[in-house]
Amino acid sequence: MHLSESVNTGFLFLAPWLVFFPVIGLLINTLFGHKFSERMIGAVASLASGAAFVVSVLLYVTVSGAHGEAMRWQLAEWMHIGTLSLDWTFRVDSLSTTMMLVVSGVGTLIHIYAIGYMHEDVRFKNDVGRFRRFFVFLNLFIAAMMVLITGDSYLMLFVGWEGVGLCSFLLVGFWYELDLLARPSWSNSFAAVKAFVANRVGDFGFLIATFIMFWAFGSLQFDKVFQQVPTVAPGVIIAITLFFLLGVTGKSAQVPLYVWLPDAMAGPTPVSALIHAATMVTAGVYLVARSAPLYSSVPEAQNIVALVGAVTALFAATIAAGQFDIKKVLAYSTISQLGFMVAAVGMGAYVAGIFHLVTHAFFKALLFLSAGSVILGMERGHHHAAHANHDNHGKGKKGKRKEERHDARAERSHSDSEGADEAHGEVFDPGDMRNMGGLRKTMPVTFWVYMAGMVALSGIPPFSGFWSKDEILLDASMHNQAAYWLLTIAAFFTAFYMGRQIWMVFFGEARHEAAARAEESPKVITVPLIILAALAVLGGALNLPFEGFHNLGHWLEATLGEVESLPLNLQVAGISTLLALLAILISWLMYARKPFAKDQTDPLASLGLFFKGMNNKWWMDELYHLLFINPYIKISYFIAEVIDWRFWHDWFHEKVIMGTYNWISFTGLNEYADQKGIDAFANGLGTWTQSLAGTLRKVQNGFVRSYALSILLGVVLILGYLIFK
Amino acid sequence: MTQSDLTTILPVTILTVWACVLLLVDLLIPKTRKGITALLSALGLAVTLGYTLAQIGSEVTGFNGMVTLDGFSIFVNALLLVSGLLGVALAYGYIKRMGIERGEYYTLLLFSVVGMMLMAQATDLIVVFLALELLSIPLYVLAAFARDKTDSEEAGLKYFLLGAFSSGFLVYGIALIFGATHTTNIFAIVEFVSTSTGSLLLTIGAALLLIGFGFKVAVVPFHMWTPDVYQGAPTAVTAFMTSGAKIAGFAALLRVFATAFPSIAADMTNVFWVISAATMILGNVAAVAQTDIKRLLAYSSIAHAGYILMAFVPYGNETVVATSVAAGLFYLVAYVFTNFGAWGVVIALEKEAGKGLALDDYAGLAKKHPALAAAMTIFMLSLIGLPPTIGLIGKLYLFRAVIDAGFVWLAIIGVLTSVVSAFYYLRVVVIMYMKDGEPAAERETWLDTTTLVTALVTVVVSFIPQFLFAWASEAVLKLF
Amino acid sequence: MIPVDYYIILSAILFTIGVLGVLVRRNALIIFMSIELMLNAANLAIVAFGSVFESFSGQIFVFFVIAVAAAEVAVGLALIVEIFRSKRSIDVDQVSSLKG
Amino acid sequence: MEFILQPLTLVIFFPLVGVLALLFIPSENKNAMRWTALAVSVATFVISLWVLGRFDASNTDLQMVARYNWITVAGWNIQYFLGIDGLSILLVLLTTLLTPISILSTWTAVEERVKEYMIFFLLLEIGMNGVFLVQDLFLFYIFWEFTLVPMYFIIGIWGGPRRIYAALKFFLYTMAGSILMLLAILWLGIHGKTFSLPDLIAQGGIPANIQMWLFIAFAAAFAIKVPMWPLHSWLPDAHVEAPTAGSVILAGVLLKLGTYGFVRFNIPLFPEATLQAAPWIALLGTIGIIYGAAVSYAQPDIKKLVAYSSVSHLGFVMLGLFALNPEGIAGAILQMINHGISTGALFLLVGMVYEQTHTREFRVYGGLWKIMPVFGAIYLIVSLSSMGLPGLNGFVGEFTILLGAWGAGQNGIFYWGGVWFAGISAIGVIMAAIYILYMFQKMFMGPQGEVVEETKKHGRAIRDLNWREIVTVVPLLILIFWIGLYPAPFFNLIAPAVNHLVGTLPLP
Repeated sequence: MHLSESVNTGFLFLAPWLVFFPVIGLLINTLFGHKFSERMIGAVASLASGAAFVVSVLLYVTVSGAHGEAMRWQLAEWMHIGTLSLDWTFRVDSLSTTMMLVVSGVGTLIHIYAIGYMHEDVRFKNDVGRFRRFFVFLNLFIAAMMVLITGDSYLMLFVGWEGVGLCSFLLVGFWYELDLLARPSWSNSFAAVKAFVANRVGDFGFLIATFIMFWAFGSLQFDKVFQQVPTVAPGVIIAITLFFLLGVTGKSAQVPLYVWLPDAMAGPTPVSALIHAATMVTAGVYLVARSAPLYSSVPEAQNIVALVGAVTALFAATIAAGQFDIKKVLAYSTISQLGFMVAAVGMGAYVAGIFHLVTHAFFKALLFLSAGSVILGMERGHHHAAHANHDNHGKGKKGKRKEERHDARAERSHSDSEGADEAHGEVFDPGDMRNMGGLRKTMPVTFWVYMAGMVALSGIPPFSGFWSKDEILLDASMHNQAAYWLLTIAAFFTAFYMGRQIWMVFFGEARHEAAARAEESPKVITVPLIILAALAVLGGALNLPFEGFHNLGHWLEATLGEVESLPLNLQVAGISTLLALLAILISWLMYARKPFAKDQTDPLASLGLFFKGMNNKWWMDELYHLLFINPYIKISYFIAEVIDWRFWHDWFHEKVIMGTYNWISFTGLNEYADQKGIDAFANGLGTWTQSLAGTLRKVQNGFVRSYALSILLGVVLILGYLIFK
Repeated sequence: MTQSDLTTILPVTILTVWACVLLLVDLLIPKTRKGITALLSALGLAVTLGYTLAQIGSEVTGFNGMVTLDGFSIFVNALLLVSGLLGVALAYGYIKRMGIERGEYYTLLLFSVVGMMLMAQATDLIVVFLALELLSIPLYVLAAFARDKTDSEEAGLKYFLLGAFSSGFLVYGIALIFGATHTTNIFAIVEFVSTSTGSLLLTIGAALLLIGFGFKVAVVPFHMWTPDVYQGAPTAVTAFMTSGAKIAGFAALLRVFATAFPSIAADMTNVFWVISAATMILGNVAAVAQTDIKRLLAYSSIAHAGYILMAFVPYGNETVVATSVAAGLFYLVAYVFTNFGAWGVVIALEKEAGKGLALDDYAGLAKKHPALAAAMTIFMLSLIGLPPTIGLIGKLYLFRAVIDAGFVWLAIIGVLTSVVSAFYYLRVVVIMYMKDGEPAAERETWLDTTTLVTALVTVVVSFIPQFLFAWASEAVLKLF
Repeated sequence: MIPVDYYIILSAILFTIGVLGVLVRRNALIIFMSIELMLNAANLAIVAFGSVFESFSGQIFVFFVIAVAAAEVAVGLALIVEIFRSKRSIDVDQVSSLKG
Repeated sequence: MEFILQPLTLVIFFPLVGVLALLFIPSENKNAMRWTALAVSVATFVISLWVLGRFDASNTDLQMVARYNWITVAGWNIQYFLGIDGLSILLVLLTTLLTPISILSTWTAVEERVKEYMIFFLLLEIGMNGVFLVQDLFLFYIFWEFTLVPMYFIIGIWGGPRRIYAALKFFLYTMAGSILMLLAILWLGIHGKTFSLPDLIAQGGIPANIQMWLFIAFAAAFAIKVPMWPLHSWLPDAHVEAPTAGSVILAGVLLKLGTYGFVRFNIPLFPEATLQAAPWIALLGTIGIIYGAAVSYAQPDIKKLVAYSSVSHLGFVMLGLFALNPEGIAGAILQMINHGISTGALFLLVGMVYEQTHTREFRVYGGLWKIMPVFGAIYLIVSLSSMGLPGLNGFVGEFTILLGAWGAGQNGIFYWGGVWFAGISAIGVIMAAIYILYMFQKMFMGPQGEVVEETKKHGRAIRDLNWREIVTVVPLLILIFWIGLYPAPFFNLIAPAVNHLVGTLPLP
């Protein structure tokens, strides 16, 4: 092991433990988990994640001591062949420390939250044994994410990059036999496959980028690549950066590969929060920020990245405004916010991008977890309601909950084949906002933390989202007008759909019995929510746009190079704040002034086709099916069945080649064996071998005299040759 | 009669005397114990073999150059005696089982071996003729040995008529050669030819001789008797015939042509070429359509005669002939062992009244008698020329020698026909291993021993072929 | 003295007659006789050559051939008798159950 | 004795001990036969480890050479010539590892004619190791053809309903290909006066136009074996009909004989022809990758799917080999091992579930993960390794191959093909994800499939893996992670030999 830096390395040696701790956690749970209680499993997993957080903090301390200088810790050799030379080297610098703090910090909170959430979830879905698996996957995710952000080369980053993709697949497909409403279905598993495949499309871009990079730079190691940027033709770098962009659009759900993220909400809520909002999806942003020297050297590529981000931000925001599922709204919101980040890093505003990444991690995790809490509450409420209908004696007394659940489970397993919810007479969607309303009263804690998230996301000062988003808008206004306007409009939509959501979920009257009977979640769920809420509210302090406060900016400077620390621009901030407030006002007018009623059509429907488009996600899924998926299936089936099988296998090889062979040997012989007799044989002759063999058999007729003739024939031929030659 | 005369014919004499004595002794052996005759005849063969092997290296000529005992004849004699032994071993249980057990069987076999040995030793055309008849006549009788079976009778008659017919050509050929060269001694013929211009009479005579030998070794177009006779004759006889007669025929062919007729090599080479090619093609192609194992092996023996004849094609080319003929001898050895082994398996499966000889009767053999099936597989592989068997090595030597002599196309025909042969040989294997059936096989000590020994030789020699080839090269060295 | 060529031509004619006899006749005995004719044609040639060359080996060879022919007769006739016993015929075309 | 105790001779022929022992075990005693075969194959594995221990990776020459004259008269110069180097050592180890695993996997699957089965397996091991270790072209040909025989019987006797057809097809195709190779070998041996591969390479000097013909002749044999598109038609039949262990060995080792042949013979023997052929082979490899992946997706039969995926995977190997740079070739060699491990393991796993359900139609599966959690997890890992997930073995190979191919494209090795081959092949990575995940989804995710009820109807309940089955796959799982995370020891074994090989090429 060698140390690349001569500075005091402090706790650097702990870097690999960022990965090892979660791995140890998952191994313990995998191998011994079947003997553990749920609490124990959760504790092991959370401790593993927590340990990673502690390591992150220690590394932060170390890196701060070195003023953010990059430090590298080589763990082992990896691939050394030809000129390719890659090691398992961990890179700790200000950027990766920031990321690892977010990942392990938010991650640990979500682990804890998940103990409570999954406790209920596995019971509602009737497979208690799967509790353990969830935490194994979650730890695996933390490990993969740590590899991603601490990798010292693009390829090690890629390991984490695909690793988190795998975790995403596993966790989206966690309830692989169900659909969103817990009915037996393929839909969740399809969502999982879709997530992985879409990511792989992006990874294809990533791979190509690494190939070009390797043969242009001779290395995939960050420092070596960045040092040579001036010596490499810009065209090559443009190619590299654009292929990376394809990877980014996959991982960070940007246009055109974003389609997997909304479906990924099939995963349990903590997954949506951790992976599909706070951490994994920001990997693309991290990649661009990490590649800052590359992107900064090619403005053309930067513009494209910024536009992709901006377009995504607006496009997803419009869809979010038309959704009824509480998690879908958040999912499109995530896509939209990721668009903000990508646009930011695309414009070279790396600090702004990372800043937004951090604050977004706080408030979006908060929102998702709160939404999860809402859904749990709704499920509980629905359960009571159903049970009340079913059995008038058991009216949702707290003390009886366990028993009731037990009964319900028995009932469920009894009616498994018919589908769980049909047993209760109706299909109930606990995530549909049209079923909610008035939850403010039944779930007060959730309501307040949700509000915190909402204001942060909407960009209301002085909450965290305001500061980070404003910084992006400010940068955009200076670098890229088109992106600026797109983002500003997106910001308007953001505030609108968040307002719409809040009004529909928490205000007004309960539109469903379940909402009326909803219950607040237990402490194991609410405590992490409160912590996250605090972070969401105060997160802006990380990088306030005032002289002497650009903490994050200065911190990241060591890694990203000189960054401009812009002061607050009142014009930009003013416009965005005003728009946000206006949007919330409009949403209030539409959804709260006259509370949204049961079975009411959405007021937005008056927009006609525009709303339909928003509601149907602009038919992108259908378009993709039409353009890519169906053709792919058709082409593969065509190749497989027609070309490969019927033509190549059956016709060419069976008929032509094997047929000829059979002709020559087997068919003829078998026919002969069956029919006996020379005539039958003669009829069945097909090939020259057969006919020759047959002729020979005829010649061999058993008559001595013809044999003698043959001898004479030989004599004549030989003598004839010798005499007349 | 001088000392050298006696030494020259001593192996033959031992065996002849032994056979005559056995004929008498057999009268004293009760009908039920004819096995003793078998053992005694085997003993005779073994003693002669021992003596022959002891003579390796010696080189004597007797009876005014009519007979010789040189490296070549010792090699061939040894091989013949081994064939005799294997023939006795195969016959031991078989003729008992088929109800044709009579003491004469072994005596006839011994006489036939004597004829074969004499054929290898003959250096005078008169002796060649005598030896040829001495080997043939007992074989005619043996072929018809199962007197109550019409097939056997038919085989005997066909063999006899056609054999006599071909002897007619042989004798006439000798007459013409005599007319052309004033002598029947092959050394004298060489001498005569070297001092005079070649005559058409000699060429025709040589061609007629070739017909006589060609009949014995069964090459196209003198092969037509082979399938019928091999099928009709008792299997143990067939096994012996396919090997012994072939060895003797080739030995005589080689000695006569290589020693006496190098002068007409240019013409004869073409003839040999065509015959060899035609034999390989016809034998293998015709075998494809066979459903009776005996006929299949009969055609296979024709095909192999073609391969062996390849070795004689370049017989006039002094630079390669030694290697080529050595390769031929090696191939003969390979063929003899493989062939006996295969016939041994056939005998094990044969039932009374010609049952158990169809290919389909081999279905399921691998399940019922795995060792037998494995042995048969080895023999089939060897006949195709696949490793790890001696058949491969034989073909390698042979093809290479032919290629070196410049007959590339002949080698290609050889390879291609080998590929064709794979079809029908492997069919046997496929049937044994992959079809279901209930074959019953006779397990008898001598038979099993024969099969085992031949299988072992077939495999083991393929790993250490050098010594045998060296011996064969040594043996033919003095011929040219 | 009659030139040797005449003997040779005669023997060739005899040999041809013998060959044709084998080919055209169906009676096993006659076929056998034709074969004997072939052998004797050869004998004639050898004797003729022998007398021209004033060599004994030719004459000696003829004796051998005659002796061998006698042996063949013994075996051959026995075979033919055997065939006659089972087939009641010595037509060689009847003896053609082995074929193919 | 000295002859027998040569390490390489021992590796090849030690299974013969098992064959002999098996011959003397009575047919009723099936377990004794199983244990004997297992013990002997494990012992062979241990011997191969001993070879590994004696192997000096930094030495690019052949090592542990055993060289004796075999047929050196009549113009032939054929030797018993064994040697091992970095190109072959991993393949030998793979063979000796997969054989005991296959034997273990048939513990309960084969009840009929156990003796012959085990004998054929041990014979097969002899043949495969022979191919990898032999340095004499003629002997190579013999071992090459010899491997056909046991496999022919294994498919033909213990295979599925159309086994005879499949066995024959397998046999004929490979045989047909190798006839041309035989001619080329004979030409080389006669022309060069020796069959020794190192000597022939050292002699060199084959005219370029003849090189091309010889290259094609060798390639014909190898390409059918690989199988390269479009010569793959025998593969699905053979795999579908073969018994589980047969498929494991077929996919795991036998297909590698072809790719190994290219790197061992074609490239060093015919360097000029290799350079000319590189773009064409790379083109076929690329087509194979895409085609195989597309066709895999449309297969209803698990084994067929995996068989076609082999076409795709081996397309990668071919692409890497003919990139002709160290990255590509080393990656290809490692990928041969990876494919052996992953696809071998996949076939093992398919066999395990097939043994219970008796159907390979995976669309009737579904939801198996719930019933078979351990199996599901293992299957997932193996599938992921097959689709090249970073951190698992498949990725290391695929990445280095594609990296090499991209470099080759840039450096003009592929002429007109350029970087397109690598670029298009990389799409195969996406397509692999599609068919692998599709298979996994249809088998393990979603609601419980009909097959569960069907199986119950036959009086069996689907169970998770038992200990024997887990033990069977665990070594492969360990390798999947080991190569994926720490391939350095493997690359270290390969690299010197590969660098040496590339050094001998007249690269532009």
